[in-house]
Amino acid sequence: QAQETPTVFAAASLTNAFQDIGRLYKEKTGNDVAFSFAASSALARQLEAGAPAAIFASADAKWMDYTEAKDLTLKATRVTPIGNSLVLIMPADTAKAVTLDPNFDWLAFLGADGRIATGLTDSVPAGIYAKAALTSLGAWEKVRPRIVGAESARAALALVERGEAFAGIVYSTDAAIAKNVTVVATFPAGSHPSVEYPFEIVKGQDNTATRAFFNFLTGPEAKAVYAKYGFVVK
Amino acid sequence: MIEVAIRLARPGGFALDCDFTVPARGVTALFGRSGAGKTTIIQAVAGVVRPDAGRIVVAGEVFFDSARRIDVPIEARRVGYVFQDARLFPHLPVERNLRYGERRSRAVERPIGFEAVVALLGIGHLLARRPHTLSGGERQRVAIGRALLAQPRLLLMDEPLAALDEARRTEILPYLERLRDTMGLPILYVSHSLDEVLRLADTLVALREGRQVAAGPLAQVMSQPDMLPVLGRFDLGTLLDCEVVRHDADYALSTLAFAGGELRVPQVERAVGATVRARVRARDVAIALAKPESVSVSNLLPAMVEDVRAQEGPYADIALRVGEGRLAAMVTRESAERLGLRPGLTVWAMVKSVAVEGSRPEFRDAGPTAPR
Amino acid sequence: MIEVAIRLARPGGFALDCDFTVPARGVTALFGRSGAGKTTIIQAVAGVVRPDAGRIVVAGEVFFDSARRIDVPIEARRVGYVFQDARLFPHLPVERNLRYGERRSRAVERPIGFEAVVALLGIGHLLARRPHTLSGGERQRVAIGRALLAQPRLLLMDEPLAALDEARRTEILPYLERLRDTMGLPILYVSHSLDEVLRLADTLVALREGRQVAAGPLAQVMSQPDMLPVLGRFDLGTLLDCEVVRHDADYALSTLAFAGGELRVPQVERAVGATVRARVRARDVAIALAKPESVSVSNLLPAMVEDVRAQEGPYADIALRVGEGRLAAMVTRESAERLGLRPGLTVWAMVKSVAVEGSRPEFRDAGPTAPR
Amino acid sequence: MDMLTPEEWTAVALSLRVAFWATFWSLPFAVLTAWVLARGRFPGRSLLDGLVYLPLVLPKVVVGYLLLLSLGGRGFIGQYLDAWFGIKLIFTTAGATVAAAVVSFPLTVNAIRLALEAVDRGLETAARTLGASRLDVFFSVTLPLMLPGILSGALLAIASALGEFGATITFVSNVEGQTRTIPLAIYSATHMPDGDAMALRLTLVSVVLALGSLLLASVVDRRIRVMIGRA
Amino acid sequence: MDMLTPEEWTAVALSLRVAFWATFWSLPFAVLTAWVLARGRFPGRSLLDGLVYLPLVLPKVVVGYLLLLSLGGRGFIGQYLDAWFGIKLIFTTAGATVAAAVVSFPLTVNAIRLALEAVDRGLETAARTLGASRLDVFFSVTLPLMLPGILSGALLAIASALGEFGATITFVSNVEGQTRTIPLAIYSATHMPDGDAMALRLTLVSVVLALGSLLLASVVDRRIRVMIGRA
Ligand SMILES: Nc1ncnc2c1ncn2[C@@H]1O[C@H](COP(=O)(O)OP(=O)(O)OP(=O)(O)O)[C@@H](O)[C@H]1O
Ligand SMILES: Nc1ncnc2c1ncn2[C@@H]1O[C@H](COP(=O)(O)OP(=O)(O)OP(=O)(O)O)[C@@H](O)[C@H]1O
Ligand SMILES: [Mg+2]
Ligand SMILES: [Mg+2]
Repeated sequence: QAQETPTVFAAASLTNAFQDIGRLYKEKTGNDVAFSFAASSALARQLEAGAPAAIFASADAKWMDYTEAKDLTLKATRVTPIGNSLVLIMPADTAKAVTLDPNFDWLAFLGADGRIATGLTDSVPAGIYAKAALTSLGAWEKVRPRIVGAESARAALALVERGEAFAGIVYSTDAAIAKNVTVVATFPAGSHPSVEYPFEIVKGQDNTATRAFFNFLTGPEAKAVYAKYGFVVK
Repeated sequence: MIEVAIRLARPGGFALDCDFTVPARGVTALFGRSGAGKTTIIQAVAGVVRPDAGRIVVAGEVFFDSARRIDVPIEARRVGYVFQDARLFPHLPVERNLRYGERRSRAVERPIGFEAVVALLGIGHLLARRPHTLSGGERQRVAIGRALLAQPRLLLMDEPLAALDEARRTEILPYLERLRDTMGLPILYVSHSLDEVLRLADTLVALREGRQVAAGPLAQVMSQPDMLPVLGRFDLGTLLDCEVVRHDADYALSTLAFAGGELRVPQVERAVGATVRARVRARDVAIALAKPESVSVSNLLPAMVEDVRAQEGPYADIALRVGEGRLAAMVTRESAERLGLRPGLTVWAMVKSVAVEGSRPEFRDAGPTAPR
Repeated sequence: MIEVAIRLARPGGFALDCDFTVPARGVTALFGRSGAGKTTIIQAVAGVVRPDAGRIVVAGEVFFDSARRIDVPIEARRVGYVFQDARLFPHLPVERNLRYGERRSRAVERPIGFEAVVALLGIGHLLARRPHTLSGGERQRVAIGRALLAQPRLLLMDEPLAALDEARRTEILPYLERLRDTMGLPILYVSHSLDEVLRLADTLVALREGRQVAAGPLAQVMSQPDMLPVLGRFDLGTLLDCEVVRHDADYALSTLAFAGGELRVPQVERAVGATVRARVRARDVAIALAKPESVSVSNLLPAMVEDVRAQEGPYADIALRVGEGRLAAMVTRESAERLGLRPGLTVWAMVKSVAVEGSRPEFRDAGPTAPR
Repeated sequence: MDMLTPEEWTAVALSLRVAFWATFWSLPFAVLTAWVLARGRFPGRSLLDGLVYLPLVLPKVVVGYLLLLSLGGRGFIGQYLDAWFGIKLIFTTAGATVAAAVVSFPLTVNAIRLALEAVDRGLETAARTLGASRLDVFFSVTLPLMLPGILSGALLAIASALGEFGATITFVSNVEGQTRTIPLAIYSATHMPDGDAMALRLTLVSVVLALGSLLLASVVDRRIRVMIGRA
Repeated sequence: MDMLTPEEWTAVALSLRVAFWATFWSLPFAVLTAWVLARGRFPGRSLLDGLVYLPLVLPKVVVGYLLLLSLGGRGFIGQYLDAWFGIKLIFTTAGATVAAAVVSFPLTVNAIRLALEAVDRGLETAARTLGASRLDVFFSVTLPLMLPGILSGALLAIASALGEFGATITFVSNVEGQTRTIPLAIYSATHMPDGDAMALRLTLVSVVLALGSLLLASVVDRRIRVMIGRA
């Protein structure tokens, strides 16, 4: 069974979209796909340890570069069908519209002890992008003590939902599934490296079954699903 | 008074049902075979087990009363309990074991001194040791000391001396007697040694399969014929209440007067005029038809045969009247026939040895030896 | 033979140093005060503690030899050990406790039967019970049964009967005697009861503060004057090797002959001609200057005073020569003076009571070797 | 049956299987290790002691990573497991079981060890004088007397296996029906828009399972205590 | 001193502080809980028993989330903690300590309970006949005799606090110098493609800390055992 069914390694943030796509694929072709959703880093290391996955969908170009460099995934198959945008969110009841430019007074915005929740700024992709964006806006050093880094964008979202954090920096896809949260601004596209989700086929797994699903992932049905969950479809 | 009237059933069939009232002074011995319920009674008095129903009152204080729903907590009963197993605290050295109860007693009420107890029990050299390094007897001695130093109002002792050697036992017994006498500390005492019981006890409660067979003053219970199977025939004898008449320091002898005459006994540590109890075993009484001359036996008493009862085996029990008192004697059936013993015959009772309760001089000077 | 020559030092100052060889048949009693080292020796023989140096050999099998680095594991020694504390397995009912060792013995070598042991110890009604529901004496009886049923080659008993009542004790003792006699099961026996020791033991090892004071055949050790402080004066006496001369069924008496004459004693269950051991306590011997007529005392022996030794306290020890034999007597100093007892005087010894030990002719010849 | 979706039932069943087998397989080793640590006298005992506690001290993600490095398909042990015995751990329920077992091991060992140390050695000695070898003594006396501790250790193992997340997801990934236990399903649920309800449901299931095993354990415990006379 | 970067040293110091205080504060409660569970006879005991084990059974992330819900600044308890006592847990070291304490609590309670159950109740009875009240008996007899178990429980608490990640990051997140303990730092490192060296260094530090506390514990343990005569 494991041989027949390709296993797809996907970043946890792709959970919804890929499960929907897997269902569509099954309806269309009758074939199963298995998924494993975890942090891109964990998945990359599992590939390195010989995990027999067929496709790797990373939430982060760096980890795809890593597997490529280790000759684990096929560089030639790389596609980047979707991206994400970075947004500033606030609890719905305290939300106020802001304009993010280098003149924005973050400290006045945050008040005496307001905090910004995001992913871990050195390891969770959303956090890494948030740090880059704040740096390019010249606010990083000022804001840094106010940053709380969560274990995932979802956890950061929870802090904002609960009103524990004054604001949060997450993906627009995260914001879309949240309750009681308002997007108060979107970071300018130029303020951070573009958020990309590169997909590649794992070395030695380039068979017809894998190919079929890999192609389906970039097909029109899939793109409709990505759009539904708020991804930037390229 | 100490009133114990309790019922208690154990899973497995054992049921305790006893009801006795004994004086809250002196020593009350609980006597009975293994499994008779002695420990259970002691535990109920200490509050360690709760009877199904009944009443326990010690010196006017109600410890337990199922009808009135009274159950005084263990620690408020202030009973010193020497357990059948020593139960020393393994985490405390011997000295702190000894002091455990002492520290918890009221400072103004400490008639029992640490030094005295340590010296008595010969445990001075063990004070710094840990309980698990002690021998069986050493452990039991420390347990006795610990219970005494808690300055109890009532002492419960469950076979406290069984693990001790004769010499140590004979040192501790007089001390217990002194406690009993000078401090009026009542003692409930379990022992399998009839010697100990006869020596210490004022009152005897005999148990058999959870029921009390007899309860009352020692002498009275001892003379009940149905006690024979409980006590064993060889230890039968007569208890005599005597008065100290005079001391003879040269020979280390004392003279005691009882209803039937006088007895010369090893010196007793009592003032002239004091009352002591002497025990004469039936087998220590010989009978002569004429007054024997020049014999080493010092106590020759004119007597009259009251009753001769041949027993199975080689012996016959002879009941003698000596003055106003009585003495039991045991001789072989052959001797009884040879001498023609019959009721009404006038004879001489030769009393070879007399055990006097209260300190025995021959052990006094031995004193507690402090090894090393 | 059982050879025990070991040294062992304990933290806290105690040091054991003993060296004795006793026959690997019959009962060897270890006697000494609390803390003398009795349990330690038993433990060394069982393999529970390892001596610092020395040798332990039982019936030719080397259990321990520090020089040859031999240390046989406990379970291979096949000794039955009745511990001072019962040590029953709390997770097994009484019956499975009893069978624990039995199941581990070789089926072909089971001379000791389950039913017999259960009946003897009176524990039939306890078989289904859990150890923690047993009374102290019941526990000890089960422990004895468990050790016996392991079908040991050597039995180690550490105060096995201390927790038992007189009646139970008198039932178990003859059984132990039978084991000893019929199965040749050697027993190392610790007891504080001189009565028990005198009754059971063939050989006596006396200990004092870790050192052996004496070791050898019971009678020989008992007559050593330096044993007085170890054994206690009241129990001093004379052991007589006697031959059964005739039985008198009517009076349930037997007549024994010893070197000094004849003794009338309660009937002994031995054939005429058998050898038995009789013990006469010094305090059961009275002295008369002339032959007393018409007294109930059956045993009157012509004797000669050999020695008179006044002791502290009221008593004097009298050594008597009776025919070819000897008898010890104890009278008050006053009586000794009154009668004018002195060496050479011809007197009559009145022996009021004689204790006869079960006879063991088979051990007589195998005399234990004296130590060192 | 309608309370949970089929995927959720799969996760629950998987969790139970993993918890059961992890406990089942680790117990004997835990007993052995506890025994060696409590009774053994050999050089390196302290080191072993330390090693046993490592999975507790390290972040579970690190434990998972170390498992990956050693037992993964290319790991220095894993490759031989595969080549010689055909045992594949990565992606498999067996691997999830190993992760759970490793993480709960220190807890189990600790519980058993405490129980073992409370066993009266005098009883063991008594058993040996009755002819039982060391091994026999262990099985007939020591083991029964430490049963409450073993049970307590097993309960800890089951509980921690039910809650194990970090090492599992790092070592064997998050594959439905193979390695997606309840905690991993909860994790996945939090990444879905409608996941909160699912997360809550699964959390409640965890609680129910925990209370259930606890109840079972306390019934067993009472029996054991009655049996070994420590009721 | 050059082995670690200043931030790493900060993480190490913070971890030690959190582990120490989490253990320090939870021990008395753990002893009390263990005592109540082992000796108490009251309705609801089984429920309490179950509650104690919950943090073990639930994924640590869920535990952290529950802490957030209850003790966060807007949590149903947390808001009063703040309003009445000025205690803020979220995003603070105190919060990290609470998370560590909660997660290690079942382990500590279990160890102490096992030790408590091994205490001979006959000794407690003996103490009471000597005039000691229940409370006095507890402190003078029971507590000293269960010290090995308490120590063992403390060791487990320290170890699991050193390794705690999921509940901490979910409850108090990662605030530099406040809540960034070693596991959080390691977690971050493992998620960076070039973080292996750092992860390895910090893992080694964890191991050293664990072995250190173990060594300390075993020294203390030996003393305790000699003291209570169970050497
Ligand atoms: N583990 C130990 N550490 C230190 N001393 C010990 C240890 N075990 C026993 N002792 C000491 O060794 C001596 C002999 O002990 P042992 O148990 O052999 O005495 P015993 O003759 O059996 O006494 P008892 O009749 O009281 O049982 C005692 O003084 C005891 O205190
Ligand atoms: N917890 C219990 N459960 C069931 N039966 C018990 C329990 N405790 C004691 N018994 C039984 O109650 C009876 C009386 O026990 P107890 O300990 O009072 O006897 P004892 O007279 O002290 O005997 P010993 O002289 O042997 O110590 C015994 O038959 C014993 O088996
Ligand atoms: Mg008793
Ligand atoms: Mg001893």
